[in-house]
Amino acid sequence: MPTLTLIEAVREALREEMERDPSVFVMGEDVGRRGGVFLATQGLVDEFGEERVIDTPLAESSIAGIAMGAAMAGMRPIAEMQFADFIWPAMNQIVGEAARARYGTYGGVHVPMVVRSPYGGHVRGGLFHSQSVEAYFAHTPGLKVVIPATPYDAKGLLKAAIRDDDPVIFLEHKRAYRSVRGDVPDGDYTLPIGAAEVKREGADATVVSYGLTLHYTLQAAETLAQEGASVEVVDLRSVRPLDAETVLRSVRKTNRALIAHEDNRTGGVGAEVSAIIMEGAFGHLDAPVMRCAGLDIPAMPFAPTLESAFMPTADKIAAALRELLAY
Amino acid sequence: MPTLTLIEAVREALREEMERDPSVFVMGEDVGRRGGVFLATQGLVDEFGEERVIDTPLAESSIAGIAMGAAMAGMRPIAEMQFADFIWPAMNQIVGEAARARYGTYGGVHVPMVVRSPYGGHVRGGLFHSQSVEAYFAHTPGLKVVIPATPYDAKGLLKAAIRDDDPVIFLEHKRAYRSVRGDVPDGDYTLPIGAAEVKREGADATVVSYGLTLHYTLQAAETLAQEGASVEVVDLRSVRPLDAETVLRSVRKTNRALIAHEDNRTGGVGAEVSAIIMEGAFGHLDAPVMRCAGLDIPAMPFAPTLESAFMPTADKIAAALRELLAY
Amino acid sequence: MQQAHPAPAGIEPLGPEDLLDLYAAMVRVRALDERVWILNRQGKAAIVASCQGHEAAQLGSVWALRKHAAAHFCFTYYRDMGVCVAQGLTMREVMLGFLAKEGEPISRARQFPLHGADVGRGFMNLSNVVGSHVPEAVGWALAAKLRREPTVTAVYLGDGAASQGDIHESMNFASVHNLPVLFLVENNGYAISVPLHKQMAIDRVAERAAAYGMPGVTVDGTDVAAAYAATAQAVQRAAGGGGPSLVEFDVERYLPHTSDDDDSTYRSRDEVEEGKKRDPLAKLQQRLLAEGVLTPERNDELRKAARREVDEATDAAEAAPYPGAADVLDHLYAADGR
Amino acid sequence: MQQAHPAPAGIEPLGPEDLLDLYAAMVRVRALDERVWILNRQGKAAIVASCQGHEAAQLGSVWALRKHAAAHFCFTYYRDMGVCVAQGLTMREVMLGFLAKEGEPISRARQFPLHGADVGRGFMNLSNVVGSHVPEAVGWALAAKLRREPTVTAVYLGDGAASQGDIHESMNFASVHNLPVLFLVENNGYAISVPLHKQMAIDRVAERAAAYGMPGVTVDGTDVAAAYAATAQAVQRAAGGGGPSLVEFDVERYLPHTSDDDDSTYRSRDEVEEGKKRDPLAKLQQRLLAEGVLTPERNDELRKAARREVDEATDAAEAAPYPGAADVLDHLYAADGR
Ligand SMILES: Cc1ncc(C[n+]2csc(CCOP(=O)(O)OP(=O)(O)O)c2C)c(N)n1
Ligand SMILES: Cc1ncc(C[n+]2csc(CCOP(=O)(O)OP(=O)(O)O)c2C)c(N)n1
Ligand SMILES: [Mg+2]
Ligand SMILES: [Mg+2]
Repeated sequence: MPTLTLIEAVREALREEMERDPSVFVMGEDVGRRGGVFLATQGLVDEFGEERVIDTPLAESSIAGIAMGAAMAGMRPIAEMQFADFIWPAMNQIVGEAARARYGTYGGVHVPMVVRSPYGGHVRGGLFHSQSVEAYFAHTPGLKVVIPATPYDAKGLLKAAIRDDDPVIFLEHKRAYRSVRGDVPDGDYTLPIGAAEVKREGADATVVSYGLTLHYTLQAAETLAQEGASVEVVDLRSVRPLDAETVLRSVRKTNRALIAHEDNRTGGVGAEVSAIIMEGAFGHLDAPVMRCAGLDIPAMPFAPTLESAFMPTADKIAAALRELLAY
Repeated sequence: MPTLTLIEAVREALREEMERDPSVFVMGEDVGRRGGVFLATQGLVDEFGEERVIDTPLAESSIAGIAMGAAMAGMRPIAEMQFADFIWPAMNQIVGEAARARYGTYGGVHVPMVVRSPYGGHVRGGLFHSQSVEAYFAHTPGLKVVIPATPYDAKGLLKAAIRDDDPVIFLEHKRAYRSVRGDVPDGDYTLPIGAAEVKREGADATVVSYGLTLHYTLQAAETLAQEGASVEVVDLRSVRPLDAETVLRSVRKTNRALIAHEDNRTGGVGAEVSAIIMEGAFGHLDAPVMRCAGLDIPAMPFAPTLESAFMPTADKIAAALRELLAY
Repeated sequence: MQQAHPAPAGIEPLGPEDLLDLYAAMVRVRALDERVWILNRQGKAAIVASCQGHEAAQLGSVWALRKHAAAHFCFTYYRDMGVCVAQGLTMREVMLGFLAKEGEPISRARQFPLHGADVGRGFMNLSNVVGSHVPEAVGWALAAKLRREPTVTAVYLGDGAASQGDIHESMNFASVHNLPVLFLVENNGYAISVPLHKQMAIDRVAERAAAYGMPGVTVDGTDVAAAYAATAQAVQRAAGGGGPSLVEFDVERYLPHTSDDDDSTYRSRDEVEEGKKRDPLAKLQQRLLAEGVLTPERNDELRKAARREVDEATDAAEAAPYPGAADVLDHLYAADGR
Repeated sequence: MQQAHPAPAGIEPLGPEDLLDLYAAMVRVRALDERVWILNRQGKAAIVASCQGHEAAQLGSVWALRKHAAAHFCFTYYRDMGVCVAQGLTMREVMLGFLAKEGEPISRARQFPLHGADVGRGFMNLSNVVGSHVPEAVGWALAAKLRREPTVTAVYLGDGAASQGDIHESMNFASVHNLPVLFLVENNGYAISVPLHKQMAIDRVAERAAAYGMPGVTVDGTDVAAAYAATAQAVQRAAGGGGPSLVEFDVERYLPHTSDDDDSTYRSRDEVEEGKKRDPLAKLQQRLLAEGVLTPERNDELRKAARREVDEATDAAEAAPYPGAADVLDHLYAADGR
């Protein structure tokens, strides 16, 4: 099986889906000749032409809104937000409009659109090229929010997102783009949106994570293994729908849970996971559910020292695990 | 002491602050002659003139952005978003810009701006005039999010918000505007932002709530009292900063907690409160923390039957309390 | 027959039959609009935004779309009852919407009246967030272009909406991609209480068209022939691959913004009375009577028939139950469809 | 002295001393800009957006603000190193920013280079979200008007930014309220890789000004005298209560968008070479040498002094430590200030 980086897996999914279905097209800033600033769409304009790979003006609200309109008319647009930090001007079109179209018309229209965006930091992106934005969209009924951690998941989930009949926010971690490699089968496969996956089995504690942090979590689990503790790692893969079953099954087995994500702690996805565990596994808990997350500051500062202070690293996750296990 | 409705308290706070400080001004759609569509700014243009009560074009992003710019220049703008449902076009200016200005300049500038907005439903507002939006802003470091439940709190907290040196999102429940009355002292007083208040003392269970739902909660507590249970009711008053101390003190006493809010359940403020209780009062809990919240659909449908189905009413809160107490 | 407003080059003026058709449609819409306002005052309809004063613009433009495009689709806003009815929404269906009753076809009473979608009948009005539908309409037009379909998309918006950033972005994108879309601005001089001069420093929204390299024109939107002709020209242009246009209708809103509004604090009664003199229905009636196209008897019949239709629609809607809540979670996602 | 670009009516052309001053400033900025690009290639500066090609527009406009407004304030964007330096940011401070070192004065190295605020020295660049600063600048101008302060606010933006909805809303509000604000567009023909014709269907951003009833003009932004004169006229107008203006500078970006970009996939080398012929520094040097305002010796001195200053700034910044993380939570709210 070929080994790909995460961004190569994204590119392959885009290319294969555009080949498969003529209603799939890509729009966004610099997605054409430039192939996107991270090169996710590299080569697509040569293969599919300018009609299906549209370089838009710099205007996120209309990128989302126009994609939405085309989706309602039967196309399958993939709108790229160049960085997740720049998704806010499109908030109304995504949260106010796309998320409600099906519900508000009793199924009269629907929005098979994907909004792809590189998110996250630890790439010296500073306050405005590093943000995690998933909690805002995970709170929004009508949206799906997918965050793949591995190239395999990225390809299968992106294909599923493109074929999904509802709006999907597809978040790709910038630092994972080239640092994370993995086996990816050639050709077509999809993965179900809304199914978490146990990425490492363990008995003493569960860590629920996703995205780049999943990899830091696996490193921490490895460290803890060397210290004699067996840690199970659940990769949510999508934060809406959120696979409560898989989380609860794991916690009922290990009786301890930590949630690790890069997004700010307060009101992050970890809060919802903690509440779900509270509601579904209260009687099984030997310790309070803990959270290891990004600092509660507005995204990630630029200086490397400050950036590191922000990040939930493998070391910090390991430390949190030790605290959890010692409770 | 005079008895005012919630909206009268808001209006009084606006008027007194504009009198007190010439740098305070109001801008928004229809805030002038019309006095706002809910009449929150009624009479202000007559008293303070068109320069300080600015009817803006219909454009929320610039309403927030222009207010922010004026605030950085030393003014104290109060920007009205006519309905909270229409705040999304301003998301970037609020969440991306205003919330980060102080942090991103190491205190070089700051944004003493208030964004006031009527929120919430049960007023036949349908999908786009009923929304609760607080969770999005409560997740955002750099913002404060205040939601008064009573006229007394509304006046004191709005004055505090106007004098606050940081951006405050001030959410006023539309149904509470005229249905909630209460004593409000004449003249000047402020209340601290970030301090919850125990609105009813009790011993058997705690309900954490805010906004209109606080009143439904008080009704439910009364019902439960008649059934022999003593319920304590904590009014958060601001959801960022969120007064964990007061919540935990109550839960450590009652050993049971329910969170009640009108916003959608998944990823709402209730999730964060549940996680906080998990982390801070795990050993005190006799039952899992429960949530009674709005349905996970995109805001509130128009038909009265559907609207009622959405709402966390006093009956539903009472039912949740019985379940909690029976655990 | 006298032609008060000569049609632009290449546009055949409306003949007597079309004008009579349009008149009948306006009579129906007016009767319906007046009734829902009354139902609001009776506490039965929660909210009403009247289209009185805008009918000629709404109906004239739909007639132009019908006659000059092989297919068309309308993105409407709350004030566009005329457009919805012209696209085929029945009075009964409209009434079910105002009373939020079971059977309402375009949102199943989840939304405000006239909000929802009916793709089959070619219109949608998804949301109350003013201006948000404009990029969506441009996306609809983009899809038509990509699929080589002959649809002309029309998006209706008010003068207030024109201040939104989304409109700038939409008009810009539409012109860069030469899309078959019409921006139809119903300029009634007010965004709720905010008069035009507080909304913009120019006189006409149409002056903005040049900023996107597209044609822009302002016409008397209370004159159905003028509204028809200006739209028809824009439709022809779009259908022929000429790209987008902006057509601005100068209209009157002589009622309050909605049934929730009280306009007495911000509009003089004189101004309102002046506005009523431009009533499109009265103007067309006068013209058709004067031209002998309409007889007083036929006029009476039309008006009576409309009232009867409104009565029946009202009775049916009043008799219908509210929707049950069992399906309140349905149609959130594809998997939730029932 | 020959006047290549006659100044608009009422604007005194720049004299030899001013031109020499401007030239010296451009030499400094260029030297600094070239060095940070090198530091990026050495792996020391994480990100660089060069202002090469834009210097005449940036410096000429600041000179106009200085001379024609009693006070002024600049809202800049990432490419505006020239504006920041003209407003008083020292080379050492700039370098601390590019290397993200302790002591960086405008964001304390929390932000990208040249991002942050320095209210004392009259500029700010809060964010990387393109276009977001434009309404904020309008708000700053509104505050000046409300407080009866004589400040003229200038907001710099690119051609790409002009597509954002925020810019429409801002220009509209500024014109409705007749605010003392200048929209200064540095049009280099590209938004990263997207050329102008994919951004707009018109030739010039300045054509948009009419949509707001404000004057709009396009000038050769590689000619410092032209940039100065056009801005000066707009400043005079704003300072005199005449309201906002749009000034568009036709400039060249002959380097890649930023140090992260590779422009070879979307720009021909010929086009880039053409662009370099409009190098504002070379043009001004040639003019001043030809006019005898600058001698070759003085030119050498200026260039050497600039290099020396850059060397010292670089050494100082390289020697400085990264900021400690103890204060990473500070200045989130007023209460967190230290
Ligand atoms: C984004 C947004 N802001 C505010 C409102 C509240 N609102 C509803 S209609 C309206 C005025 C719209 O005026 P215009 O576009 O001229 O349409 P008209 O009602 O005059 O036909 C306002 C401010 C809204 N619905 N959406
Ligand atoms: C809202 C937003 N969208 C996208 C980006 C990514 N981006 C940064 S600069 C840029 C192009 C800006 O072009 P222009 O305004 O012409 O300025 P120039 O770099 O050419 O001077 C883009 C797309 C961003 N920073 N902000
Ligand atoms: Mg209007
Ligand atoms: Mg550019």
